Amino acid sequence: MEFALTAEQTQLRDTVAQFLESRCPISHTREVMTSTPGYDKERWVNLGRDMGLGGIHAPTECGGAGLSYSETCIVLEQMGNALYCGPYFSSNVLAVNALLIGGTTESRQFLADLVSCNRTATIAFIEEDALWNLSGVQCSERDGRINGEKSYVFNGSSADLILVIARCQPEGIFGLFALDGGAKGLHKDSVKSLDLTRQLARLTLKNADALRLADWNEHKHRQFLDLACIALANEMVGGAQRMLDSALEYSSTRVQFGRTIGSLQAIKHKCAEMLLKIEFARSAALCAAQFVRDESERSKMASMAKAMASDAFMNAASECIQIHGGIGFTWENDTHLWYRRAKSSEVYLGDSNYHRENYLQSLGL
Amino acid sequence: MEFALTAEQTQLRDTVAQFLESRCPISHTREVMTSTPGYDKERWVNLGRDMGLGGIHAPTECGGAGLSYSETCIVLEQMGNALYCGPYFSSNVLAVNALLIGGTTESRQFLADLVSCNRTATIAFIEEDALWNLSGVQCSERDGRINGEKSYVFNGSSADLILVIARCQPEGIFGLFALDGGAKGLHKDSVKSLDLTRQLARLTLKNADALRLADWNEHKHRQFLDLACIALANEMVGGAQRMLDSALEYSSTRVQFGRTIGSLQAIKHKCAEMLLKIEFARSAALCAAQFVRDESERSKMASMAKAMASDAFMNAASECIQIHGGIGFTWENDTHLWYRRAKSSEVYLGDSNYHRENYLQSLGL
Amino acid sequence: MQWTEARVRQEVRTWLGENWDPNARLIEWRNKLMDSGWGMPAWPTHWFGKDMPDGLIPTVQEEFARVNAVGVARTGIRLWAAETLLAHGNDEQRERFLRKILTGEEIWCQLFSEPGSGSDLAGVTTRAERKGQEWIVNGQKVWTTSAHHADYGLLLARTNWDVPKHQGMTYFVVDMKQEGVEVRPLKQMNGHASFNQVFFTDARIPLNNRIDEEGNGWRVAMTTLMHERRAANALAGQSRSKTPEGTIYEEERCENTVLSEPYTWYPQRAGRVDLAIDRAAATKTLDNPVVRQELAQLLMMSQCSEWTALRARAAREKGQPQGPEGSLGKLANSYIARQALRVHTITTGLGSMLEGEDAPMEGLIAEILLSVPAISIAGGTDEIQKNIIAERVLGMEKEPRLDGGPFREVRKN
Amino acid sequence: MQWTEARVRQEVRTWLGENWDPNARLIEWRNKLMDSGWGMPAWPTHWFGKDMPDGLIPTVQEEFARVNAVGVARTGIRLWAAETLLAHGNDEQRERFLRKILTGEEIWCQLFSEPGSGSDLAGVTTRAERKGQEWIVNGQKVWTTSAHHADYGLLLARTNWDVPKHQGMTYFVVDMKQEGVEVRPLKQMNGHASFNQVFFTDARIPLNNRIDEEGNGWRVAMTTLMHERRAANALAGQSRSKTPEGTIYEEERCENTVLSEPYTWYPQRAGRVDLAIDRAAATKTLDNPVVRQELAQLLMMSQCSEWTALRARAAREKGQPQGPEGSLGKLANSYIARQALRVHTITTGLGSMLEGEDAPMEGLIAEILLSVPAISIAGGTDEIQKNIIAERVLGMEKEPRLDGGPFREVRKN
Repeated sequence: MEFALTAEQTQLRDTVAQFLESRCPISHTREVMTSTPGYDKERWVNLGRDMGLGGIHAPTECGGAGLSYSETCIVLEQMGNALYCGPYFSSNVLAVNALLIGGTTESRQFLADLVSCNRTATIAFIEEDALWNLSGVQCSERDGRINGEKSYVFNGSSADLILVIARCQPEGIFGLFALDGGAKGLHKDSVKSLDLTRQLARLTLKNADALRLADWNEHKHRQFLDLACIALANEMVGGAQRMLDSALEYSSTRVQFGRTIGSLQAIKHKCAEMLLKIEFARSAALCAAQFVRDESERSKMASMAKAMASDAFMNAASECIQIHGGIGFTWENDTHLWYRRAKSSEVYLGDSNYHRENYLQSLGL
Repeated sequence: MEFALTAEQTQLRDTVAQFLESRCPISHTREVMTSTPGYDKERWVNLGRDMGLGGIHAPTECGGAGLSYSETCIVLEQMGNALYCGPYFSSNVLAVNALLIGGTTESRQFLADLVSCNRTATIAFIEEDALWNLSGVQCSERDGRINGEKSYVFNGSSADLILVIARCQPEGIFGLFALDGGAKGLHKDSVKSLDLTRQLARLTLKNADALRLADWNEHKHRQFLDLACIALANEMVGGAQRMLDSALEYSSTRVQFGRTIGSLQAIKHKCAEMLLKIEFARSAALCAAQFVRDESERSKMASMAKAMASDAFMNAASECIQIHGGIGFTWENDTHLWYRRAKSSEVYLGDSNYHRENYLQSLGL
Repeated sequence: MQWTEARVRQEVRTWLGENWDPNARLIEWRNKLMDSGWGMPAWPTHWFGKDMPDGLIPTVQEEFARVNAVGVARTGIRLWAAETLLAHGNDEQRERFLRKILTGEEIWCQLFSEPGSGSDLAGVTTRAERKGQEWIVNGQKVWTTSAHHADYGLLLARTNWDVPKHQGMTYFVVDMKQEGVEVRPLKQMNGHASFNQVFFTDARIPLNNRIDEEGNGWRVAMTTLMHERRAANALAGQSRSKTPEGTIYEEERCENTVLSEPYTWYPQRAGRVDLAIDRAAATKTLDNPVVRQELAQLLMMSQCSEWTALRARAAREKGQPQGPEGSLGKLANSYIARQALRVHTITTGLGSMLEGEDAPMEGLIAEILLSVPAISIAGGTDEIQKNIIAERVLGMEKEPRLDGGPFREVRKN
Repeated sequence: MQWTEARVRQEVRTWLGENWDPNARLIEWRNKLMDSGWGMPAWPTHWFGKDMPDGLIPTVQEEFARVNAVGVARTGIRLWAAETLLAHGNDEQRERFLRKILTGEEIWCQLFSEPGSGSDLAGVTTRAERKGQEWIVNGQKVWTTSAHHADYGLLLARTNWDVPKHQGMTYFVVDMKQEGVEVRPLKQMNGHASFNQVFFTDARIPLNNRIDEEGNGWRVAMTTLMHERRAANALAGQSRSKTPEGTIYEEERCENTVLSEPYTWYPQRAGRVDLAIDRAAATKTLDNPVVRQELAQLLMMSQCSEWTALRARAAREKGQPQGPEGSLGKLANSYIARQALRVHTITTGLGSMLEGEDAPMEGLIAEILLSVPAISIAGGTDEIQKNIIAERVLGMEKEPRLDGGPFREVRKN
């Protein structure tokens, strides 16, 4: 296992960070998050196509960079830090992962489009009241048409391509399907997301035309979820770090009682504890990214990363508000945007309690 | 419900506190805790007989004071504060409670002896691997002789009278039995207790002669355990308060870096949090004592009191060591004696997790 | 003439019998209250009161409640504004302001906090400078409730920069409806806008609007804050369960609606412990042992907090010395709210990702998740609260001060 | 003549081939190490070393390990005592002390901490006063490991009370085997006695046992502490898995047994995370969902802490700038130990009430319960550790100092 970034990885990290800082500052995010697609398409193309980040861990034959999942996670960490609000996570990570896991020629033929940012995609895999496995999937396909409902679909309203997990009838097995964003029978409801920087949709499918890309099963689904957890954990570590940095910056300038609040033990100790939690989460997220091909360890590492990162980010965001005092509770102050991301990410893909339990089960206990 | 002590209760509290402070200081406890009975019999007689505390909530016709359980709990709080190490808890509270709950003429005839401190008693109701109900009881009686083993018996080696819960054969119902401390077939093993101020014994009964005092059942057992929890919770609140007072005293005199450590925010905030936990626990313990006759509320209140008091005491004892720094970790410093009591009391009668669950169940959830 | 409980009860009952009319006009009725002394019976006879000892006020209130008689205007900062002016104002100021505060005809706001002085309230840098027959005010205040409705504001401003910080402030009444005073709403992270920012640009205050001596502002502000705390304590648990019949109640309700609007999200801020069990049942998480632990912890904390408050009250009522239990409420509420937030998150699960009408409980859960962070900040952060508990209740040594000497030289934002 | 890795490897291999004998007498062998320079190769050639750059020391160590050759004496404070004397001692002192420290013939102890100066190490009040040709020492030290075995002690004492606290201390070597030095063991709450109190009553130090200049004691002590930290880092993970054959190893083991005795309870102090899963299984609590949460939390923290340490090491090895991850170990260990204590309590249940041979795991669990509290105190409390992280790693502003000016006038215990 590698415990330090390589020179190339450090460079990747810094390049992405610089781009996001200069081109996607939070002021820009505030502007675009309320726009109709909810993001700035140009910036997304800059990142995905111009900077070549559209399919970092996708094989070169699909137009990807052929790097490892670690590099994808490095990019996500910076996006979490900057609260980047484009469809990178949904399209270039989740959808790309699903297509790679699908593994068929049919699924691969879509990859090039996503990797090159010709189209945005998302994946609809959660249903109301669903557990984190396939047993709760009610969406079903028969004769190339899907009926059912999907919830919590990232960027679902704006995506050009929608991947759907559904039960194939009459066989009863599961499949990965592709729908055009404008497919007949596909009804997209934008729902108001607590995380203002990540659009959510609920999809209703009524005899919606869909192309079956690949078989799907619990094994593939587990793999998909694990990779999603690892990606999200890295993104959350970036967010948590930003919250700590923001708290440090504010507490070094805010003066009360003739001293910076950062010189007070109460604030110092809060920050030291934030740091410890963040570094633990960073270790977990960093290492988990290296286990994506290790069947026996992957789920364990993914659950650890998700649990540690959720707790670290939620803690950091809450404490960042607290350290800012009243100003931290205002709409104008940016902290709440990360707090919203933290809260949303905390429960997405299962909360920490779920993942701690899952961790022990993955250990065989 | 009464939320403030009456003038009489305040006086009782102060009288007991003064006696313990002057006659049972921790230096005295250190002396007697390693002696053979593990306590000073004279002091116990002073408390129980001379001060009339031997059976506070026992009816006057048995020689008791005929007061409520609240008064008993007020005394116990002071005993916890002072880390009193006599058999008051085992004999004058647990054993007296069992006899009162037993309720028969046979059980009442022993009461006078306990209340007047003519004899010390204890009750053996826990067996290895037992749950907190009767289903795990393996001790069984046939023809007036008991066979089996009992564990975690407070003052079991020195008690003149030992009460035992056993299964009556051949009926299969349960009974409360009395054994003389020197009964044939009763083998008493002193076991080393983590709490140096509370002697523990393991009892082995081989055809030991026993007198059946009363029938026993889940209902009575629940009542007995609830009352024990409430008593212990009040004792723990006293211990926790002592830990806070000790931390405050030390931190107001200990100077580091040219200032008392009590002027540092880290120490201040620790103490404020200790206080909050203690006052919550005190509220729970104080109120629970008033629910002993309320069948529908008693278990809920007992579990709440036990859980809150365990956590408050354990927290206070740990923080008291921490605030004392290195000196707090030495044998000579008294803090560890309370820490040991806190740890021991934390698990006795079920830990906080158990009682939180039990609380919800008692709420009908 | 000595007041006794019997006499009070008899007199107020008689007076109400003769005067109370549920269909009177609100302002008219309150003017009657002010004239009679029954509106503020603890106040001096020559200032709208009856010189009645504090201990007998509950008797008056009971009699008012018995017939559902409306009292003086109490919403917003009125009571503590009036108490401050009574205590520190001169007769001319009392004459000008007290009546219309308590009839509700004029609305007031409090201008203490500033962007640069939050926890450190005495760090005020809004300046008032005397120019001829006026004071000229420049600076910024924040967290001002109802500033956009207010006719007058209680202003704490710095008038001397060369003395220690607590000695250089002066207390004024400022006319809010003037050029030079700009009010902007301040939107919170939960979407509500309960508070305002107030900008002063050469705003003008006539000389006789200074309250108490120049440099005495901190002392006057302490009076205001003391009455604010008292009112907060008294308010807890006071509300009519249902509105009786009569036109006066409608007028009263209108008044309340406007001024209590800023507080509509306050229950969410406290985490809505009352919903926790139902939510666990509704989300089918009540059989999850881990959720059960958190839920039990929440319920226990909540119950213990309530009992702790009742212990404080019982001790007060028995005349026993105030124990530590009376100072823990604010900190306790903060911890309870955070635990409630935790319970709502783990019971609601994925639904916590939503906000607005389609979200769980029509967005109520989201509002809880976004409001609770305020409770450990507003009205004194948890950290300040712990300092107060440590220093005032536990008697721990104060932190050495670094803001002594002339305020001009004190390090500030 | 430049050292290169190849040359180092070849030379040490040759030398070991010619000299290493697993049946040599321990002291004899170590004298040979000191004479040859292979014992402390980073040291100067004229002081028992070979002037070798730090980066090549691992190569020497590898070659020693390859043939299981015994090195210089390292138990207790020897290495950092020797480094301090090399750095700050004069030639006479180096001549007198260095060899026998490293051969292990003489045992040393460190006399810095005092009852009144724990977290505030510079608050030393043990006084050394010059009287004629001697220094006379009075005062008390504490937390002194091996003081009862020691021949010499490294003493930090105050020699000037009229200068600021850090400037008034002087560093001495004190003969521990004299009248005037009394050593008393200090029993801990877990029953072990790892440390001593040392009382000085007119103890005598010859003039030429002063290390470095008068008043320079704090600087010298910092050197000692720096080497102590380095040694602690280097030690982690270094131990022979099994003893090879040879009489020299028996002598070494005897030496180790005596001096490592104080540390036998250290694994318990760390909470014995390694036992947690087995304990949960043995106590049949592994199917308790609440226990599972706590256990998972513990295992995750432990795993993440290990990885965080490895990240720090990897960054060092790659020559990357030291990140924050390197400073968290001590605090992390404290949190992990406390979580482990919690897991041991809830898995062991009633068994936690017992101690001694009849207790769970022959008393091991009780020892954990009674030892963990030390980990957040010894070697710097969690609170001090958080200050250090905040100020040195996160760059937060230091707390204002209140202990400036002449030490005589500084408030102290």
